Amino acid sequence: MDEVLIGTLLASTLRVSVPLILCALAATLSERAGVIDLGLEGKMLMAAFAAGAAGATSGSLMLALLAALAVGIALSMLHAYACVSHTGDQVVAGMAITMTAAGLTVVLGIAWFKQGGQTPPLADTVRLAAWFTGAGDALQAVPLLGPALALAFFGHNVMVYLALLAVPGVWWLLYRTRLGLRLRATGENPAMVDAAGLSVKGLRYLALAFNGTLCSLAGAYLVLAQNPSFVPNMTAGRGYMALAAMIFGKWHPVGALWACLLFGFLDAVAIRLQGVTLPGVGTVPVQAIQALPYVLTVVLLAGFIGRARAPAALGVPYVKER
Amino acid sequence: MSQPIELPRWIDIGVLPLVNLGMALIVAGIVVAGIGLDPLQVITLLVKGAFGSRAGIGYTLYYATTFIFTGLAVAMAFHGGLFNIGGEGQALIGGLGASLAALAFAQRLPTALMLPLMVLAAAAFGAAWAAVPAALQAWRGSHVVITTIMFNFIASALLGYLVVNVLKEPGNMTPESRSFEPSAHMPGMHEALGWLGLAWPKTPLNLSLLLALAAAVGVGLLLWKTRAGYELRTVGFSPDAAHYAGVRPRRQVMVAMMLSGALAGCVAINELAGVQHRLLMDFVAGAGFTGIAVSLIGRNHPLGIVLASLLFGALYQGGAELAFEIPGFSREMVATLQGLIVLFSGAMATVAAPTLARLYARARRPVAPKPAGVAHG
Amino acid sequence: EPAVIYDMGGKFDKSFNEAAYNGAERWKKESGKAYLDFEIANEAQREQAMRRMADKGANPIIAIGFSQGSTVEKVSKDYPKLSFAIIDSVVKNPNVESIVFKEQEGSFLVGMMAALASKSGKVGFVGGMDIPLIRRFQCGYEQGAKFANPKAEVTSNMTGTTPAAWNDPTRGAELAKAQFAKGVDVIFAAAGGTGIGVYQAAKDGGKLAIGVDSNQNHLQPGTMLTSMVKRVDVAVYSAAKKSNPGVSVLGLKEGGVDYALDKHNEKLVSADMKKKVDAAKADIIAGKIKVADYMADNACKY
Amino acid sequence: MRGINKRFGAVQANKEVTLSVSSGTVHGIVGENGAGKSTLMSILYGFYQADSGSIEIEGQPANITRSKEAIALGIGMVHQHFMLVDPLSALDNIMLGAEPDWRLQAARAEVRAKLETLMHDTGLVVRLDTPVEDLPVGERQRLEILKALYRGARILILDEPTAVLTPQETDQLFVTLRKLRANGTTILLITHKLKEILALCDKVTVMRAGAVVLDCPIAETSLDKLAEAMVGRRVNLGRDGGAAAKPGAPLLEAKHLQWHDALGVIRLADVSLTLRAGEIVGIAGVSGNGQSELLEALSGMLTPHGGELQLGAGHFTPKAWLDPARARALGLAHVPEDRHRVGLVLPFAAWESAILGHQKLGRFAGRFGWMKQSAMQADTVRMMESYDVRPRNPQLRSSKFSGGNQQKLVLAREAIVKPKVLLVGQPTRGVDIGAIEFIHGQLRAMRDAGGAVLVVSSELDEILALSDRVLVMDRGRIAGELPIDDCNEAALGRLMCGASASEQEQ
Ligand SMILES: Nc1ncnc2c1ncn2[C@@H]1O[C@H](COP(=O)(O)OP(=O)(O)OP(=O)(O)O)[C@@H](O)[C@H]1O
Ligand SMILES: Nc1ncnc2c1ncn2[C@@H]1O[C@H](COP(=O)(O)OP(=O)(O)OP(=O)(O)O)[C@@H](O)[C@H]1O
Ligand SMILES: [Mg+2]
Ligand SMILES: [Mg+2]
Repeated sequence: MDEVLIGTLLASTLRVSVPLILCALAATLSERAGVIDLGLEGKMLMAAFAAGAAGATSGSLMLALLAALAVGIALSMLHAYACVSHTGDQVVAGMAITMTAAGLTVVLGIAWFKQGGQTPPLADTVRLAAWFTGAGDALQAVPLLGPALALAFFGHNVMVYLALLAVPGVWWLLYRTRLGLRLRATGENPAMVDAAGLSVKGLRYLALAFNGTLCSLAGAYLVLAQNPSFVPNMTAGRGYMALAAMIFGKWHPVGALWACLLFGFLDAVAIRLQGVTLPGVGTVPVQAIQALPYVLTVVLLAGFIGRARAPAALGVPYVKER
Repeated sequence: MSQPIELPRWIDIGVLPLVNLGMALIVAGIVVAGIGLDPLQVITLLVKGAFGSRAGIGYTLYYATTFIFTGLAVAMAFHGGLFNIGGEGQALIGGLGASLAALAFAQRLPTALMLPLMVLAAAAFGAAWAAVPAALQAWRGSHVVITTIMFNFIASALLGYLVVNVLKEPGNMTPESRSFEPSAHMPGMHEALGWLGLAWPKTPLNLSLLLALAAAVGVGLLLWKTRAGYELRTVGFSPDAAHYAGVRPRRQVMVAMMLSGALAGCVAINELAGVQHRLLMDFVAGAGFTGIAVSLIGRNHPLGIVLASLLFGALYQGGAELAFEIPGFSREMVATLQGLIVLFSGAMATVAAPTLARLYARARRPVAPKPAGVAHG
Repeated sequence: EPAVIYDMGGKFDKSFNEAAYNGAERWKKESGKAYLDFEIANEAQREQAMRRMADKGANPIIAIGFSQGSTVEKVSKDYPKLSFAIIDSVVKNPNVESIVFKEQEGSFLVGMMAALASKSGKVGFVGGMDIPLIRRFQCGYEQGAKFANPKAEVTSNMTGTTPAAWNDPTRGAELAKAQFAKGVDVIFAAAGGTGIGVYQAAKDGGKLAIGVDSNQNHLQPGTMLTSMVKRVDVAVYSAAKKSNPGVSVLGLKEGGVDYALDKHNEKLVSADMKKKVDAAKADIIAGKIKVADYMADNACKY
Repeated sequence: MRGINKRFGAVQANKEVTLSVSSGTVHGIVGENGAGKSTLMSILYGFYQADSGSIEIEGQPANITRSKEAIALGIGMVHQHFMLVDPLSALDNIMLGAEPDWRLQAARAEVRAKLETLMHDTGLVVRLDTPVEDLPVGERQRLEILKALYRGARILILDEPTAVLTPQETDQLFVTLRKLRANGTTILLITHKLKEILALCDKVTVMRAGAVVLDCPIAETSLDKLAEAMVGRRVNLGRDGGAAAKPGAPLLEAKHLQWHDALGVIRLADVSLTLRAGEIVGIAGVSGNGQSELLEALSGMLTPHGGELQLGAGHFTPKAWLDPARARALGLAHVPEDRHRVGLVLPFAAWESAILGHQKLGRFAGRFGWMKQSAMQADTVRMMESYDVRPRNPQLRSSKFSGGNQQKLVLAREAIVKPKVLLVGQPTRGVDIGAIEFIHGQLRAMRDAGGAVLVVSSELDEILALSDRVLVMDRGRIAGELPIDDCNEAALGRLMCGASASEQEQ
């Protein structure tokens, strides 16, 4: 019984963490290149809507994914156009994207599907299927840890594994490739990157393109895997939580992963503790658990639990001539 | 190329914002047309809904009241060189303060004492909620943009907990506090005008509007007529010059953010004391974010903010009216427009500047065929 | 013309509000007249929306959901000439018709069906917002399950404590998955839009789910055991047709609640099951079975 | 480089500059701050674009629009402000933008091998795996040179490489540079230290206000000649022969001030000085030798790491240092060097800038924190009248005044309170000749009224014209003190350029 509990809790943690992980990685990439991203929430929401709308109308998983990607990347390019090309305020641009997305998805949803902003439920063919169920069943038979491990790690959909793979992927990109070196340098000292004969603009655009891709995947996951359809404002603050996780992970993909898993775990626990009376504790205030990620991030930012160092040029538009 | 473009002042503060607003409206119009509605009809109905009747005006002004508070809050912090995204949370906690005051004292105190007490409580709670990110920025260097966002979520969780577990009436299933006693009700405008013998339809518009206008005047006076405001603006424009002038930047960060939080907290007076008469969980409903747009359009000036609030109030009221009138039109259209305005007036505010500069230069050239036409274009 | 004000979740929640919507649409079709409607997007809008309807001269004004209770109470006083109706809450003003349901009775029946269909003897309940109304569903469901199978184990979860709990399919799915992992194989979701996630999880996991309020059997044919229908549609329809102030309580007897049987679930409901449930239904109507009402004494005593 | 012009907004940074450098030589470029040296070199390196003019490299016309193209032409530049990414390792910094392989590990191995030989050949030793933020300045400097050489630079631009180096490090650098020259590398060296030019260069170009004023082989020049060319036109502003100073009681005494910046570079090594009533003390020195920091420390804008200060009745140690508000209360006024960033708030109306620092004065304070704006504006008008600030409009934005008028406004503001001690940084930088005369007259009047005036200026003429006593600063120390009667440009120049003083010290 206990291993089942642990197994489902871990499984739930993973499932809940996936959009956080993808978005936190997206934020890591853009912020490492010096662009603050408060638009995660909006990009994810628009991508989710695109996936839901395309999936519902076309009945094709491929088209749903492509639509999400196109929309997410387009928003990131808008972000880049405003902040990189026109040195607009990055924070304001991100806010604008998020605000617009919150409204536009509902407006379009109502206009197209006439269901109060929801998209119709997606057919099973459009949804992401579970993977490794066979391996999971086999593992169930193993005594002791078998059932817990099987429940925790097998039978998820492809996006869960993709998100977990994306972490080493982004790490590898940032720390093992030439492009990564250049991106990191852009976030720290764009003048140097410029002096080294590289294009700061180009690198920031590229970082935002990656960023849009990952946000799109997160949005697509919400619709194609976690829920059966798009629901207005279904991101429900996950973009901000991912940003918090990225800061909590100190702008490092692996750190961000752990932070996302921690936040996901808290969420999974909060879901299960709703209204539950624990012996000795009484009813657990679920709100306290929900607020914990944000409190932790503030505490970290205040330098009380180790110092997080933001990229030096974060949020500063690069202009050569003063 | 990336050199700052010098535009005449009247273009810079008059024409450019209008051009930006126009671009946002055009994009919104395209969206409206895209969902199969007639933008012209929408605009007409919107204006009619917002200003076409006294009731409509009442609603418009009621919405505007809230936006004046949040817009002023954003502007106040901005003049101190800070970007306060935490208006939402500060307003929520301000609501908590006002409600606690009302629930605790309204039975005993008369309106004349109760309302000032609620204003004080709302402002104090809002200020306190802003003080934490402010102190963290001033002494620990944690960026106020990020911490205020976090504090929005924390505020909403805190309020959720308190309303559900502490403030909710036992019999009530809705997460809301019990109703305030009448002494904690801000008189409605129809009542107030009724005392003066004027007839006015019953709308949510209440005397908080006067408080908001007073706050706008107060902010203007504070910023431009008092020493405190002078020091605050000095820090906002140039921390180095402020240091030179013997102003302590940390103190100013606290002052700017706490005043900002206090203003945001006053949203509760309009919404709770004025209309709902009880504490709800979601009474701010995004007004804190709207404040950013209001402040951007209003160029961070109280007068501009009042005008921009009127604009947004009209959009909200007109939008709500449209949602009644036209099937398929939802209030989210207004939210969309709001986002577009922040995009065009905030993040891309200078995109149009080079074009304007070119047009202006062409218009000024004596040989230009029709100079006046271009200048006004 | 009548006006309908939906609660959070919106008229297309496939559940509670949608039932109201269907009732209104039926009225529209039969009477050939139009009606006004509005969907609440946040708490602060309720009063404005209702006053706006009243100012437009809508009559009657039908408010869907208990959360509108205090608003109806306030606004109906200001418009004594108009009539109001409120679903799921009691407002004692002379111009208000209050319609409440005996959800426990319908829940009892689907509880029985759950226990009868369950292979593991473990059945689950996912509630929306943790309020006495939903506890009433839960209590009736439990009692019914134990009635059909005294050894049945009932696992219950609530989604949250705020109105957001009505529209959080993600959480619904997570709760369902957690219950499935514990061996539960039938789940009754009384959680508005959150239920969509529960039904999807049941479908994905090859388990059974029970819908609520509307007949939701068509949502996931093959894994929807049944739905506890609450005839909000009928209530709205008759309120729109003619308002009769006072309190009406609709139970099994009045046809206000029931379980749903249609082409989507006929394969899942065996003849034996149907026989037992129908017998219990008759007994409840006859008063032979007393179904506990949580809201009577804020406790589940049966 | 021919006929190079470059303008930044209102500033003409380069005016018709023509420069020719023969290959395999070390070519020195000297000039005051803001003379346009860095801009010129950045144009050569493709970091900035010239507004007009042309460039030829090894006889071929070169159209350099980006740093990438300059690098391809074999040009390398070590910027005045290091262009390094602090958290990255030295190795990563070197190869950034010139990675031989897209896989970082492979690239690192390859670059490391090349660098080992390069380091061996040039003597530029750097710990390759240490993050730059942990490297001392000298090592960062070597890293910058190594970076340029690694990219195959045949023309190496060094912008003030020695500004941050210790004498030993400088010597070491020069050994390296000579070695590089011997290997055929062409070196362009910008420096403020004339002695270095004489020691190392084959040819020298002197720039002033964006233009070339002298261009000659090193053999044909001398320290004195260079100093004169660099200091520039001789303004006809002699001393007002008359009244000699009658120094009175000490009003400000600073002892052993020490301060180092975030990089650990010592900016104030050990400075002691005394200001007496009724005297003007001039601080001469090539800029960047601690004058700015000295002014900031004395005015309370910066807290030194060591030393003490007696200002009127107040005694201060680093633990409880003077702050700007307290300084004003004690009768100290300060005209900051940077009027745009510190002395004024550019978006403010003139009258708002004209009360900066005085906002708390009793006569401006109304009740409840109200400002008496009419009093403020009246004061501003008075300042504008007595200092002839034009246009005489207190409502005009501060940014709309020309530099000279801005400076007069700042000076008027600081003088109007009749301070006991006045600290002035670069009183006439960018100010026209009439205004200079006027400002000098005001400073003298203040001395004659019994005030103590400290003037920091990079204009030797100004120092000579104003001061009763001259202190010369060099590398964070007072390199020497001369009474005005013993002063001449040559003597000061030698002290300034670290000639005698540093020789004596070592
Ligand atoms: N990026 C820029 N934007 C605007 N103005 C600039 C910029 N860079 C330099 N300037 C201005 O151009 C002029 C020349 O500056 P430059 O840096 O070339 O001088 P310099 O001779 O190198 O001085 P220093 O000895 O202080 O290094 C100065 O007035 C400076 O303020
Ligand atoms: N941006 C501006 N807008 C309007 N008037 C200006 C502006 N800049 C300068 N002026 C006015 O133009 C005149 C000349 O300005 P300019 O800056 O060329 O003077 P300057 O004496 O050369 O100053 P500096 O010594 O600082 O270069 C001044 O009277 C000033 O008031
Ligand atoms: Mg000039
Ligand atoms: Mg330079």
